[in-house]
Amino acid sequence: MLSNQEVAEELLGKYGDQVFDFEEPYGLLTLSTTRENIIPVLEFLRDHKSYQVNFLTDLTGVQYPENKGKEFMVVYHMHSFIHNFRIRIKVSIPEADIHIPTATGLFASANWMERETYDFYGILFDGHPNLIRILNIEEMDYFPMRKEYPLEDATREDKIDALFGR
Amino acid sequence: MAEIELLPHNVPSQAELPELVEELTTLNLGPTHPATHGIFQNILKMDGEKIVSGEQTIGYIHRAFEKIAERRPFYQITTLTDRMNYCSSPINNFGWHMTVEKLLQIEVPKRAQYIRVIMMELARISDHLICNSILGVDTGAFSGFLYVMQKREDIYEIYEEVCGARLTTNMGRIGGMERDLSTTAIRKIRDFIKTFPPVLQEFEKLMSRNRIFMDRTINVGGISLERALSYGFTGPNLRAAGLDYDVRVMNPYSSYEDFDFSIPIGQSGDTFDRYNVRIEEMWQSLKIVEQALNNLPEGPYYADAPEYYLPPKKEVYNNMEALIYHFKIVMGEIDAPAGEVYHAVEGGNGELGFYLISDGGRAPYRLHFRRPSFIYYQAYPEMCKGSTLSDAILTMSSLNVIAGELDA
Amino acid sequence: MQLTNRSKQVSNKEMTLMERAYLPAIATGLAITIKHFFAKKVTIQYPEVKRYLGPVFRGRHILKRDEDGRERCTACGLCAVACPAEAISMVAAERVKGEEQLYREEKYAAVYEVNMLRCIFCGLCEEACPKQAVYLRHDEFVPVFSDRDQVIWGKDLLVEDMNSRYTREAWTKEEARALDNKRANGEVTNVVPRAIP
Amino acid sequence: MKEVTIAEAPQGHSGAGFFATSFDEAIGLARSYSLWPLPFATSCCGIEFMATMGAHYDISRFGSERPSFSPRQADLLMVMGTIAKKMAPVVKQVYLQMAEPRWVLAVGACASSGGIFDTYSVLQGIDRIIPVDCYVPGCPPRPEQIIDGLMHIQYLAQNEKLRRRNTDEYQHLLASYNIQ
Amino acid sequence: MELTEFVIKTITIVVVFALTLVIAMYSTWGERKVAGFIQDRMGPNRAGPGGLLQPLADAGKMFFKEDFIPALANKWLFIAGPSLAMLTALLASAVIPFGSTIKWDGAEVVLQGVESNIGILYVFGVVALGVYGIMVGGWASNNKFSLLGAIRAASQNISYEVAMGLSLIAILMMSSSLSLGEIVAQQHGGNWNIFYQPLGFIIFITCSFAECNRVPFDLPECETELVGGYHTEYGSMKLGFYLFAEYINMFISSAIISVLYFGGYNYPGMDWVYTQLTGSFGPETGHNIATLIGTAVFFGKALFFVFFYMWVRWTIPRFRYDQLMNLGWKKLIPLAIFNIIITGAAVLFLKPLITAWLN
Repeated sequence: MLSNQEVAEELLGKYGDQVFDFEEPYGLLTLSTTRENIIPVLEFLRDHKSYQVNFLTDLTGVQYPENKGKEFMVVYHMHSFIHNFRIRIKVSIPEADIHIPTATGLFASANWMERETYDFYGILFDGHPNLIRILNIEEMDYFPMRKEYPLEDATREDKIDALFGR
Repeated sequence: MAEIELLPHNVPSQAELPELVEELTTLNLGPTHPATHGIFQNILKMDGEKIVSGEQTIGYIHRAFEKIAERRPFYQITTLTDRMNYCSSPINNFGWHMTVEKLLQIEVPKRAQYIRVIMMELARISDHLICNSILGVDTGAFSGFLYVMQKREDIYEIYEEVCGARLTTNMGRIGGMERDLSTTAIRKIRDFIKTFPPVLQEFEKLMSRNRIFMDRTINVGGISLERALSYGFTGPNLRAAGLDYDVRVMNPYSSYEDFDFSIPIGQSGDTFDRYNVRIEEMWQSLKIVEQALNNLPEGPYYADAPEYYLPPKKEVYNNMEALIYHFKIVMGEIDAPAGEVYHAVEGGNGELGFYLISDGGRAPYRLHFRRPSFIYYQAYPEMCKGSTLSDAILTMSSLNVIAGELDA
Repeated sequence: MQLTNRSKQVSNKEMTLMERAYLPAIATGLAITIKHFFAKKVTIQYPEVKRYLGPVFRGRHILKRDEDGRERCTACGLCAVACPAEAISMVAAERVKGEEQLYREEKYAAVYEVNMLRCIFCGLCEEACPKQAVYLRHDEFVPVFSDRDQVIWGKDLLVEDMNSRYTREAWTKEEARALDNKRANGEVTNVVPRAIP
Repeated sequence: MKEVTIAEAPQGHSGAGFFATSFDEAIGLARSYSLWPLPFATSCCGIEFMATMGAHYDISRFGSERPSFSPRQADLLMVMGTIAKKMAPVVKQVYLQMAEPRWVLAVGACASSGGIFDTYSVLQGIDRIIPVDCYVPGCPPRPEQIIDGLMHIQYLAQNEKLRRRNTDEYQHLLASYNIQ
Repeated sequence: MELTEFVIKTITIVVVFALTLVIAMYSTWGERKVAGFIQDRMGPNRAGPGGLLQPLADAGKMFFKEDFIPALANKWLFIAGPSLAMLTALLASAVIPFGSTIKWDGAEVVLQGVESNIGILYVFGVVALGVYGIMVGGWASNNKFSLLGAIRAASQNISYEVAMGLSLIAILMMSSSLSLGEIVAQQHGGNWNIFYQPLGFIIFITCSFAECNRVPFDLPECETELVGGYHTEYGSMKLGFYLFAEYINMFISSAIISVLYFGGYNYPGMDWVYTQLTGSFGPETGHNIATLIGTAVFFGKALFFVFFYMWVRWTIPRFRYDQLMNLGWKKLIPLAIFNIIITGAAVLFLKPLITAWLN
């Protein structure tokens, strides 16, 4: 069984202050890194002889509109089957420069997850082979998961919003 | 009225048709093709009947679950998860509840955990039943489908006894179950355990060792373990490729550590392996249901968490505190802590993950579903490359891509 | 690669000679299907024969009255808040003098509408109601509509008719559990129809 | 030249004659028992449609068990499940490809009105793009309700004129959806 | 004299024609009922008692459905397709001997549309044409699914015709006649060909499944792959013709199977029945009644095979295209040739031995 401490120390030793904000919410090792380092970190974890954190469980985006300069965040969940060890890696990126390198070179599964993240938040994954919308219609001109856009379909007619605080 | 223009790809005019220089045909499989259960599109480039390359278009039933989840109180998200993988909605349902319980740090009593296990395993059976029998339909054998559908009807009856609905069950609550298992429900589950094996055996007899079926499925749509992992396969599809990864064993939740079951694995990840893995998983699920039912502990079916679990109606009238809790819970004003949780359950199709970020508000700040169908369906062009059209269709149905889960 | 000690190889791709010959498997299949041909049919002839939907089935909505025929609803709005589909809307009104026979509480719903096409029959409204006023009937569906104008049901369709009252074995899940315990212990013997006819 | 006067038809004999009327009825009856559905199943309701086709409910009793996945052969478009805006043009296309007489059954809350999915990506009811003959509430509806819906379509088929599809009213309806 | 024969012949032809149509029509009902019963359900039972009016309802609906021709289809061929399918399907029934003879006014008329001494060749010729209906229709639709279906149908039918013909040669060697009437007459007295040609029968029935495009060889129209296959673009009565033609083909091939292998109108103990009947009703009426019983037996056999078609359809999965071709060329044809050799050897060497031993 791999301990969070061990992995954290190894990563700190390798990347120094490029990995930071170590946390353990509900026992899951969480850390942040910069977008320059994310691909090396992922690759390091994947190819590490003993850790073998080689499964990209999940990749998604989050938006923090109030967090100026770090409005968007891409979250990677990795899993090592051998050690049954999970790790969460976060990368914050500013809205003004919404770019992050793609992980499709490392994991085939990253392809659609990145497309989805792009579709929802407009995060641009540099080097992605086919970064187009995946779930929404091509013609859509905004990124619907961003907090500023409404959820509702504006054409709904049968609802009275005035009732009970809606 | 919203004006919707027709997509241009539908009927090309004579002038637009390409000249007969390239030898490849483009076949548009879907979105309404009968084999695309649920709705997605495959644009296949074909050389005769051989598939040269394929490209998928998805999102035809994109319903913005994640966006809705940001606007709804925690307890209302149940109705969303139900509709994600609708073949096995209780698994989604309880997976979500367990995620919230992890966030709120509620310990669910043993009885509720066992009831959840029973329901989840029944759901797994019904999910695999649909997948395997649809595989049968796609090979042309229709009757087996209707034989096992009768047993699925029995599962629905059990659901109905427990919660009052057949498909979108909404049977869990944060902190436990909505209802306890009634004696009738227990009787029905026992009946099911007794009557299901002969039907499944019959289905196996009809299909599994029939040479036509074996010829159709062996070495069709295979994927190597290495590629499967790279594509993020989990669940039966990964197990068919030969890796015994099962969330129920690796990260036991809801008392799965109490049960004895084995993890079926296949050899080369082809359609026949997937079929067999699913069949065997049904047997294992049945075993789990039996164990859980025999060892069903007595006790409450919900946690002692008055801030999160609705009080009994009687209390609401007589007890001021209960009334306040009732209002707070229904209004969604529970005091959820800020934090982030990732919780995974073994869904019908693989690791179904819930990544929940709470900022302490009434609704999740961000809720992301790790939807197995979405992740592994990208491998489809690679899997059907070089095979014939018929193979591609079997590959698709044995992958068990559920459109609701695919598009979310 | 093996992660646990529980794995079990299940896929046997080798065919025996019998399986190679096509015909034995086909004959087995034919035997199975002909057995079903003569078996008893499970079909429920729906419009004539109705299946019992179970004691907790979530069917059409009803606004209960109490024993004296007064409407129970107090227009607190919890059901509307709890509704994930936002199908319920209501307008509250104060009860005036002389209306005590009509409404149980001091506030009542002057308008109570459910959009039957929006409704997903999840049962959250029934659970949310603190006055046990709104219920999803276990014995009736919402009928089909041919016109979009009919789908919003007002109080005329929702409020219970005192002449044919809606009854249920147990009104809350706690009552249902108690009843079930009694039944398990043999204290209550009346058996409701449950299985397929 | 003598003017020819045409005698007024006696009362009660206007419109189609007896033969035509009973012929209408016969064909209406025939149509109603041979509604071949096009199961446009996108999500949960499609699973319930499988149950309706299954042995317990058996939609074939009404002569509707032959699903026609080709719109040319179908009489009844059963839209089951959420129709997203991305899917809407496809639904309309399928509807246009169907030959007259055609009926549309919107099964379930999503197809009828959007249901709980009041979101930017979901069409709020298919009646925004194609005319719908019957709505079946429920999420998903029970198979009984789907059969109810089918029976309602049967009722419509029996009670409409053989050539209702040529009437002004119907043309008007289609025109309001920008069809033809 | 001449006239009576002509009238009876006309009546026979009309009756054969009508019967084929009615049987095909009710085969659709039968198919749905059989499917229902096999799958534990009721099948159509609302349109008329037991759903007996179901075929009429379908026909009524189809006649009055909008007749649609796709914009880019070849109109002439689009119409020719189903017509051809229907035509060829109906033609084949002409030479099938439905019974022995009817005696009327001194004349003796064979219960057979056309009494031809090359009946089996005729059937083959006509059946071989049947594929054109599918091919033409599928091609004319200008739809990729239809085209794929048509191609599949064409290659499948042509391949399986070879094995089918070869399996028949064994029968022809035994009977040394091409006339269907003669072949049936030779099987009189329980001397059915199935006992001599079990392998040939299996090959023949497999091939006829393929020729009729039935499961497990229904690749040209398999729903899950090609939507509707060659008839994807067809609606209304044109589709009806295709479906109808399929059922007629089924009936015809069932009839041929019972003629070739199961003795046609022969049944065990028919001589005894014949003597009893002629004894009690007189030679003419008795003979006619005996013939009618034979005809009924024949229909019983044919309908059983129609049922068998349906039974198989709802039981087993279908082949893949290349497997179907492999089965046809690599298994059935060698088997059929082997069967011919065995039969030839038996006819040459075994038969004289047995005859000698019997005498």
